Amino acid sequence: METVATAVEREPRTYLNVDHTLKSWLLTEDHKRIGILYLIVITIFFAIGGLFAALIRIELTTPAGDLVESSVYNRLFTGHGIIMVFFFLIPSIPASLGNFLIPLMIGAKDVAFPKLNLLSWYLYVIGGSMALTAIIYGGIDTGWTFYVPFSTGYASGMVMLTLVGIFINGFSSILTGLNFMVTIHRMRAPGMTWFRLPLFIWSLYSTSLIQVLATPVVAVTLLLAALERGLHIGIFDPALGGDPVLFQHLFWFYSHPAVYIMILPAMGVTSEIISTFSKKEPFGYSFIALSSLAIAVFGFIVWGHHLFVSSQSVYAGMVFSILSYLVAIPSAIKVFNWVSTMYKGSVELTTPMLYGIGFIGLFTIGGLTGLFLASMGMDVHLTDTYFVIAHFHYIMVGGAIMGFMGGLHFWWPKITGKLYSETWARLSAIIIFLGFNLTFFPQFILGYMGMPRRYHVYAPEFQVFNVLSSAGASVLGLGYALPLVYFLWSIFFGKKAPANPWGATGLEWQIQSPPLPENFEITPVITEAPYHYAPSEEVVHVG
Amino acid sequence: MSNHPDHIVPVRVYIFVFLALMVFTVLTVYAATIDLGRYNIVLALVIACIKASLVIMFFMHVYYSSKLTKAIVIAGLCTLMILFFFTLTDLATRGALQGTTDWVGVPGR
Amino acid sequence: MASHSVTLRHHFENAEQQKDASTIGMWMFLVTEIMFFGGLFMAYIAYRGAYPEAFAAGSEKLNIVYGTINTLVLICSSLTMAMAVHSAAVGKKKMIVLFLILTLILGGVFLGIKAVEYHDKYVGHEIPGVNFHPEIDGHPNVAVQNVSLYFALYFGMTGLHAMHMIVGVGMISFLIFKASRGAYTAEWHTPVELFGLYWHFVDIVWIFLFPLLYLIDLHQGR
Amino acid sequence: MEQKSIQFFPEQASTIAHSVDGLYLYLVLVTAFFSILIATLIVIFAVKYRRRADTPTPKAVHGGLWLEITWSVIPLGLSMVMFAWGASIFFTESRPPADSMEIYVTGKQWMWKIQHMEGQREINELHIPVNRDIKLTMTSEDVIHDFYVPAFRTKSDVLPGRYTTEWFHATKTGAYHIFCAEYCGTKHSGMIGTVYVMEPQQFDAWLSGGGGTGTLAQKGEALFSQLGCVTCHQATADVKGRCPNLHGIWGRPQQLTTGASVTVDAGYVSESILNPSAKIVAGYENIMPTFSGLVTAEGVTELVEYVKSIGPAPGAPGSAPAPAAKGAPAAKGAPAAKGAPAAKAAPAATVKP
Repeated sequence: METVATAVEREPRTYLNVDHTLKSWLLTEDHKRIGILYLIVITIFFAIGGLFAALIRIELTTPAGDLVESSVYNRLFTGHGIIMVFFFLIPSIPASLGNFLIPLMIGAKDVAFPKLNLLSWYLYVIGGSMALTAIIYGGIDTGWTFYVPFSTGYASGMVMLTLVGIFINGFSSILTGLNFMVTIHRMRAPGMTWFRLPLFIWSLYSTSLIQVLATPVVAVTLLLAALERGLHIGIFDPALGGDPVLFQHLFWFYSHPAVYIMILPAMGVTSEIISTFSKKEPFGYSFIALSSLAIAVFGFIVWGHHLFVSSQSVYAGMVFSILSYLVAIPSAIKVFNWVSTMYKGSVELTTPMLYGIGFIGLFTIGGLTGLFLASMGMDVHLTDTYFVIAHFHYIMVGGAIMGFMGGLHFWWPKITGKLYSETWARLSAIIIFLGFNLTFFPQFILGYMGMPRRYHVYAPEFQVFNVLSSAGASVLGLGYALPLVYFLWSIFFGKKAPANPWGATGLEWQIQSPPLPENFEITPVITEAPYHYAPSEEVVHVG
Repeated sequence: MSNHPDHIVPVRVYIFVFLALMVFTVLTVYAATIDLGRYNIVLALVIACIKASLVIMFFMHVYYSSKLTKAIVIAGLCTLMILFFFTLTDLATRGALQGTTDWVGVPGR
Repeated sequence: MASHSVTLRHHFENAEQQKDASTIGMWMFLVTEIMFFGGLFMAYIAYRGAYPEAFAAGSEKLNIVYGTINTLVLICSSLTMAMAVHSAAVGKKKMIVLFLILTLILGGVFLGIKAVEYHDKYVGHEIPGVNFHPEIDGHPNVAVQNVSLYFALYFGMTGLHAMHMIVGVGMISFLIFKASRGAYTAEWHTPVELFGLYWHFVDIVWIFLFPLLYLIDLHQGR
Repeated sequence: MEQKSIQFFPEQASTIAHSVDGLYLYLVLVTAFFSILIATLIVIFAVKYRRRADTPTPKAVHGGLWLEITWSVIPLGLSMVMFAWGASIFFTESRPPADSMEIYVTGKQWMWKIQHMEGQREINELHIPVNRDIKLTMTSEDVIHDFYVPAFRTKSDVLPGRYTTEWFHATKTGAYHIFCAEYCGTKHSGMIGTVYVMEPQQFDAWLSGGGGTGTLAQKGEALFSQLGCVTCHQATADVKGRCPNLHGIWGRPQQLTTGASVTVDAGYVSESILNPSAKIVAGYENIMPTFSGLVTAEGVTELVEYVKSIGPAPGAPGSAPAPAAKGAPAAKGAPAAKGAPAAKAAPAATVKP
């Protein structure tokens, strides 16, 4: 270690080596360091959530409940859902990569409210610790959706503590979104107009919009559920005249847009990656940019498609069903534009690019299978079956996590100043892609065959596909373990990264790796559109 | 990022708004004592909206603020309306097709 | 601009940008507050629609005089708050303190009256829970449990509102302390301005709570 | 349900299943087409335009508005078909045919309790005849459940405090899974059962072979007197009691004290038993005690069927004007002050633990 330490001393000043004390990290107001703090905690949550998933898949290898009891199994999938949704996926890209990159990409010294940014991280850690405490000591068996009256009157475990933890974490999410929106509005460098913003920024702006507008509703809803559980005020209790379907409305008003909180940043990452490794400006820049906003806005008016069989009014179902298809349009626009970006490009299949094209393929399947669930007659058969599980894992794992991994590999040299092993990284990307499909594709078939979700014990005819799925999960697990190893390895032994290893055009690549504590020595002035790989006079027009 | 100085709102505007708010408060209490059937609630909400608009526009200076501030306020209110409107598409028409799905009570536990 | 250097944080280019960012940030925060209360208002709409008579019966138990006085008190406090911001903008440092103190007093009066009301509810067994036995004899066809829903929402909404008031009172005390030491000038008084936005927002919430909770079917007599 | 070789589809055993499978095929084809198209393009582009040492920086390619519009409108068109097709199936699923055979289902942690009109009861089993429209009227005693029969491609949540319906028309005899599809607690995956679709003759034999304790309506009648309802509510025509006469009121509108009107149906009768003060018929007082906790969900069902059985003959809706003039309407009502305790005392003995 001594040699490493002395090597660091000789290096230029960076945000990493400016101070080494623990205090300098825990009280930092530097958005880059806060991004790394997030990254660490997010990784821990991902590992715990993944462990729960592994246990679930092992249990489901056989139809009987032979590994754990039903009550334990229910705690496993509840823990998996709560951790992955609230404490991994929602903060994953925005809070870690977003925090690190937004000021760099728009030419600012920091986010608008650095103290608030640090506070958000603490709220996240506090909320996460509370939920984790509840899940580990006793566990809860409500399912991550907390449907009433089960969660308020029948479920066991520390439901209150979990609800309060998620409530607190909600404020972390709100404040992060607020911070980002103000930053993007007010902190852009001179010349950085809206249509010169990188697409990643557009997607994070849309994400933040959802975080700010939707999260408070779920916060107050979960608060009411906690009150109901503690005091039996009757607000969601049918025995007291309360309406359990109202809870579902309020819950999905947030939790459907929350899916876009997860997928939009991954779309932004993909836009950056595809453009960089095709060495070409994104096809239809403004369409990709505005479709992010469109997804965010449409995302608010479709939540009722989670309620088709919940005794929701048929007319409301019709409205929500037709509106749900509107989201398909901006998503399709994005996919077609990404693919067209590669057309006549100079394509290099680096690790980030593998994740990028993997994202496009898996997101396409995930998105298209969403159309099944928006179609009411089809949804009646498919909802609450493994088809839904497969669909949203294609979006959340095949989409959001592929995007997260892609982004991490893409910006790792910038974040750490080190290069990871490209060979191992490509290998792991391929393993993840294969393992993922083997895990989740069989679940589509299981779903259509009628296997309900959250089943601990299942009918024997479902076993074949469950075994395939569990086998895939072990491959997937291996795929996720590899990056942990080579990333850590690269921090200590990796080669030093140049400022711009990929030949990208983004502002963040024009500064040293890792960046200065203040990001830019002098405030940059932007004079060009983003992604100026080719001189602007050499433009080919198609279509 | 316009470089305008703070807009100083004249005190008389505040006083006028204040008086209007007081009058509307008395008015809304008075209106509630008249039987207007289902329009009692409508009138009460109209008055409340007028009062809220006065506060937002003048006490909170939105009337003098940038387009961005106005856009934020409008976006918030629109989202709230989305929540109300689409939840009500369900609540208001529930059971309209299948016959009753009224609350029927839960038999003892 | 030298006088600003103490208050301009390093990552901002100039005071204008900093003030703009803070104001927009505050407005966005208020929008999240709208949605936060929005969930409760949605529940209110749903249950008032389902049980109009129970809501009228519950509303009847509220003291209209307290409610009206509190509404007027809050409006007054909004005026004094607006005047505090105005004084800051024109640089009258003593007036800032005066108006902030007035606002604090009015906020305290509101909370005091609210506390009296809550106590009355407690005495009248009108707090949802095991001891909920409101007198609703005047409403033969109203189920007690539905009145309980009304009161759950009453306490939820006014309770959340009162929480905001309490937080506001805490913040205003801090502002008074700073203002009395002359911290806010015509050039820089962003905290006063932002707090003003918050205070007015809390006022607006009450403007809606008052008719929705207190004035249901008032014409049927109390 | 015998174990076969690997299956990819559930049994197709209802009319709805045929339409759902048709829609599914369409959706799968659209999905497959676009997934393969995208994947192929990616592979072709990745290979054809791969970066070589001498590749110059490619020129920017700008698309036209028409291209963007084209690839927006085509998916929109395809998805509108999905919407319309799905909506039409859903409409069919939401409206049980008028002459369906009715069966009551009660969900409870963690079992399905079934009541046939003829009085048969089953737990976690549902016997039905083939080629008949079957309508389930469902409620829950505790949390939200969901009655799901994959072979029929239909499911519906079962909520406490509310009736939901589900209907199907089985086309194939056999035994099919019933699953609870809404997570309901520890033994959620054990809340399963079997639908036995039988030939009509077999079904009739099954129906008559059971306990033979009378039809639902007869059980309801027994319960009606057991609980003491009869002390206040008359059940024969033209007799006025302290509470509304229940004879002939089924399916009729009733004038309430609030001025509103309500149709006497399963929901209203249940509500009146469990929460009597909610809707009072005009001309009566609110003195009926609640029977919540004194009757089970099945008991409520029986009472509902009883009220239905003394209603107007089927096919004669509105054969008489709303009987306010006769003074005989209403499902609700109130025993006189001394009637109430009597009514309460009687059922105490019959409470199911």
